[in-house]
Amino acid sequence: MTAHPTSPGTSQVGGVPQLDTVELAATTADTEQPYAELGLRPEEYQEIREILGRRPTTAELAMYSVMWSEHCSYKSSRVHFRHFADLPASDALLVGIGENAGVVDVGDGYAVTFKVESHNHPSYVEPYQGAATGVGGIVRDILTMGARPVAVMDSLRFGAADAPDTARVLPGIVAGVGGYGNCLGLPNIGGELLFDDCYLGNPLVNALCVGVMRHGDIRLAKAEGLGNKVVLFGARTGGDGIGGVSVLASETFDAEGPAKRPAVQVGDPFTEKLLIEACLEIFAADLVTGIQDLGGAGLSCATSELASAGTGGMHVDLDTVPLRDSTLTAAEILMSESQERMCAIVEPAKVEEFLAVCRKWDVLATVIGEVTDGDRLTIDWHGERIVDVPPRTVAHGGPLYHRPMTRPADLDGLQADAPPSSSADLRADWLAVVSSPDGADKSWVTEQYDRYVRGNTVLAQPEDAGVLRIDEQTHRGIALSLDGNGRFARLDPYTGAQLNLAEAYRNVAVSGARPLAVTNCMNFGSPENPEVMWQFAEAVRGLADGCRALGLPVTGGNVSLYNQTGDTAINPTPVIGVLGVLDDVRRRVPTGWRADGETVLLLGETGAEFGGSAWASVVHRHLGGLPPALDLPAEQALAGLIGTLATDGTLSSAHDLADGGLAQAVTESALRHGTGARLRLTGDLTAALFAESVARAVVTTTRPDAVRAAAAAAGVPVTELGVTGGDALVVEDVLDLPLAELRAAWSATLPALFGSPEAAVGTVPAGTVPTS
Amino acid sequence: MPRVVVDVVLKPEISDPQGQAVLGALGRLGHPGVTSVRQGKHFVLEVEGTPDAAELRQIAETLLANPVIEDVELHLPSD
Amino acid sequence: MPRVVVDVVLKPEISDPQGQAVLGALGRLGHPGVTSVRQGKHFVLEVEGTPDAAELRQIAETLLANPVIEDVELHLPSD
Amino acid sequence: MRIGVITFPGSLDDVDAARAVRLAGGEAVALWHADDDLSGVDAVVLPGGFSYGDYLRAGAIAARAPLMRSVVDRAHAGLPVLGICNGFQVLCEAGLLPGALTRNGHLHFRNRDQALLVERADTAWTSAYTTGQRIVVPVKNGEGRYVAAPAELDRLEGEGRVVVRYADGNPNGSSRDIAGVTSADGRVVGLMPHPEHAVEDLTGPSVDGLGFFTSVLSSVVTA
Ligand SMILES: Nc1ncnc2c1ncn2[C@@H]1O[C@H](COP(=O)(O)OP(=O)(O)O)[C@@H](O)[C@H]1O
Ligand SMILES: [Mg+2]
Repeated sequence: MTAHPTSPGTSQVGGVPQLDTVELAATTADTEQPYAELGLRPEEYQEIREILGRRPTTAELAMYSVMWSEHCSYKSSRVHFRHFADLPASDALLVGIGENAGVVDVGDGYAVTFKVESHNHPSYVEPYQGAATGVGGIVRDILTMGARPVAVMDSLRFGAADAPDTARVLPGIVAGVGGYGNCLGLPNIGGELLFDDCYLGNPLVNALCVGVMRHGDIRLAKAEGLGNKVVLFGARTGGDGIGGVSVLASETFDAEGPAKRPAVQVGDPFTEKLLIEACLEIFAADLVTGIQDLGGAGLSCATSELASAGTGGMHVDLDTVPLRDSTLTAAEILMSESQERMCAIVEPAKVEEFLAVCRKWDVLATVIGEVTDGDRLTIDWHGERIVDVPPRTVAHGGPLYHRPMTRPADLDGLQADAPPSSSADLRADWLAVVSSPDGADKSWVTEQYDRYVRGNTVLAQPEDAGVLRIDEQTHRGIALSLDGNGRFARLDPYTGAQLNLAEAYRNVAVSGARPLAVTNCMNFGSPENPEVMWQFAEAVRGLADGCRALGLPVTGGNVSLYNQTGDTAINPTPVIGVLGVLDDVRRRVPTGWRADGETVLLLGETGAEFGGSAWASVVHRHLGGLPPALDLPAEQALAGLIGTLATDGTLSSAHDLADGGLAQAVTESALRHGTGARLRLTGDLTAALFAESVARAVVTTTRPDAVRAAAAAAGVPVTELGVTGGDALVVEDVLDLPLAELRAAWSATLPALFGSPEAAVGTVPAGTVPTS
Repeated sequence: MPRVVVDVVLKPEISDPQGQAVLGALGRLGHPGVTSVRQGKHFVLEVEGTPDAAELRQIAETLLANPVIEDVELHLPSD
Repeated sequence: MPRVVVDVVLKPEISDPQGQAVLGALGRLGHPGVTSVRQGKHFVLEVEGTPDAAELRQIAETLLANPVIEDVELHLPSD
Repeated sequence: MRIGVITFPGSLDDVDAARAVRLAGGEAVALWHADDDLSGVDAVVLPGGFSYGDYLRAGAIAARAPLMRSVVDRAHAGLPVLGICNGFQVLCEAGLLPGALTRNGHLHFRNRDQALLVERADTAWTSAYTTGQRIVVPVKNGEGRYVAAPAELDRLEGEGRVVVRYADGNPNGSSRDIAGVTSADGRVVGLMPHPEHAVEDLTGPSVDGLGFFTSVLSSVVTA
């Protein structure tokens, strides 16, 4: 084990290393401790001393430092979460914010749990493993709730598509997301891939996992029952990732990347797959009273959270922890973020059966401690007491900051700088938008993901939402969409967050589902910058207000701060996941056009709104003005209308309008199965094709009158656009785009940038090619 | 503890896209002097007691390598 | 043509799921004498002219291996 | 008709294979890799996935599982065995089928809907098709490139051992577009594409894959 800057070793007394025990700490108040190196401020260190009534031991200091890091304690962001907590109660919400993931009732006794989490900084340092372990971590959160994980999604953002560092990180990140999820047998059903200069040097990797269980199967992370055993199971503990996620995610990178370079974790999806099957068998046999995954802050987090959520205390004998490296110190064992580990609370009478299930699945399982009376978390090492703390102070007693906030000085200027509003060449602009890296065909990425495994994927990328069947008899299903738009949030974080929510909501609705609940991942710059903090607070307030208006609960999420290179923060990037339910998945509505002669209708109203649009960005390299006006009642009306039309089978297809406006949407619908259309557009053609006005969808039907009647009843404006058919997209008297030309432009972009998958020779440097 | 090294390489007639990819990258990065790259696997085994050469050869040839496509080089501690 | 061999191995503190899986299989197949397996990559490069040790070291350390998680052993023809 | 589906540690498409067996009208019997006996099943499916993480080589460690000894013995006696993707890799590693599956030529995992030509419609698993029939089923693998020495490939072609071949593009660089092969007696079949993912309109690109599972039901009846 090489010495690590953030790993405190044993203390030196008179030049002789001596184990730092509670006893020793009580008598050596003046020993200097490397709290600053561990990321703690002087007043935080002082507070730990006050809590304990003495200085912390080396091991205690390690625990507090990782648990009080920004990543684990949410010390800058937590005060703003009251907006979510203030949302009105929802009948559908079975478990809310505060657990590993929220749980939602989807009917027929089924419950669904879902959550999105970031792994931005680790993926920058080691793209493949960073992204892979990001997927692994979120899957364990879902498993911990008692659910079988059934699908993943990924939202990815990179710097300019042609930047050298994008070529370094993108292939590895995509391969890592795929490598881990594919090997776990989880279909990838959707996500995002976007490019913007602001993410150069700080790509965003947000992964979502969704799981399904019966209502009665919900598990919680708590240690209860005097004498119950604490069982650590899964991979051995090693020296990888000590202080990794927590420290890495709580720090700004300069141009050279992170100052401290923590050992990176290597994921082992095979072990995680065994862990999943073992856990599900353990749950089915009712062998645990509480369970927690080990993620950021490892054992420090799992033991202190389990103990603080329970009724008693906990004692752990650290010598029993199976190690991969016998030279690890106690503090290192407590801080290690080795992957693929779980911690369970098991009644003594059930321990043997628990261990037998683990043996069946080749999963290493070890009793490392037990639930005690009293209210202390105590840990022994080599026969000495090295930790004796009130667990709540470690898990939840972290500092709470009210960081200063100021509206960005450049915001007025930015909002006043409206983009151009008229296209000089509609045809050229159309091709430019759909062949831009953001608008282009994403199959270079999505073909690296298994979408079929488990046999319940009804819709997956490039559809608007991923749709899964959860019951083969009743055909009950769920829909999920994950969306963000950093440009809108940059121009107005409050409205931008709501626009992101509206887009995810709309995506779920147009697939025929009824939106039910929300998760989110807040990706922002440094909270120490008051302008960033203002953006964050505004986005949280906006998301909460949006959820209130739509009647949706926020079930959980994740905050990733310090996303910036040097002094330059990324665009504020809330990534919002919306979950919906379909009573019958056979009624799902796909985006693609299949048949000739169907009527193409536009639902909703279009204005000349170009602020933050893809068209302004691609064609004019312009970011300014105001984002499109929000209209949540119109979103609800549209969602309700499509829900009705889906149920009675009136729609052949529906596709929401978002980035790139109508041009992007009809391109995707036409190319899905190679069916063109003849359209007639009136009025302002630039707006008609490229504006990003909200609450709109393009649908096709053989019964336009039925759609018109239902739309009139729902108060949704309808415009007839034309008829499907032919091998071109034609806008009468304006332009004619043969599908072959359109497809060539749309599908060539990513292979040209990242290597044609047909070529025998890849572009990935060998160091990033996994050896499997 | 005795260490045994086993290198597994693809038979010459089996194409090696990973080696090809590395070679291509080397060319692009300005190392034209490298004219061929083949990628194989490298195993380091620790063995208790005296390694049994026959047993290790069998492990190398039947488990660590697939004789249909791969060749093996065994390096015993005495080598 | 001179042949250069580069072995890339995981740093000792990095977990090696592949080596673990092989070790597990060896145990089940009746080879308890093997107590540890680590799996790495084995590259065989052919070089035109006299190999330039510094250039090859750079290739090995930056392209063939990921220095965040791997170490490199370079075997030049003279070795 | 009882069709066994083997679960190895890391098998993933075992639930899908069992569903396909049921939809075809058979009874799916779950088999566990560490058991010794095949529970008297009439045929066996080795499903897709990443047994043992595909560490070492895809299928290599699973091929040495206790249950595989029974599979090999019974296959030599004519038991119909189908290996899909990882199952195909296991059958090659176990020596029941010739050749080997290696890292895709483009080095990526590749999932797409793939056109195939059925070249042998007289094996235990393909009698529901007609020779030359074109079907579309998903392909998804990272190590699906079929290789063998050129002379071996010539021999296989000569013996008519290629069961399915990729059409409209080769997804992984397999030699001679080979997607699946059979044993000399036509009872053991392995293929990289996933017929079990093409058995329902709702979830697959087609229902073209169902024929593999209906075929074996009639082959067992007539055997
Ligand atoms: N942006 C957010 N919105 C709502 N809930 C959040 C957000 N960020 C974090 N949370 C919630 O705070 C709790 C702690 O989060 P976290 O420490 O990331 O959990 P874990 O360690 O299990 O991943 C969880 O319940 C999580 O859902
Ligand atoms: Mg958790």
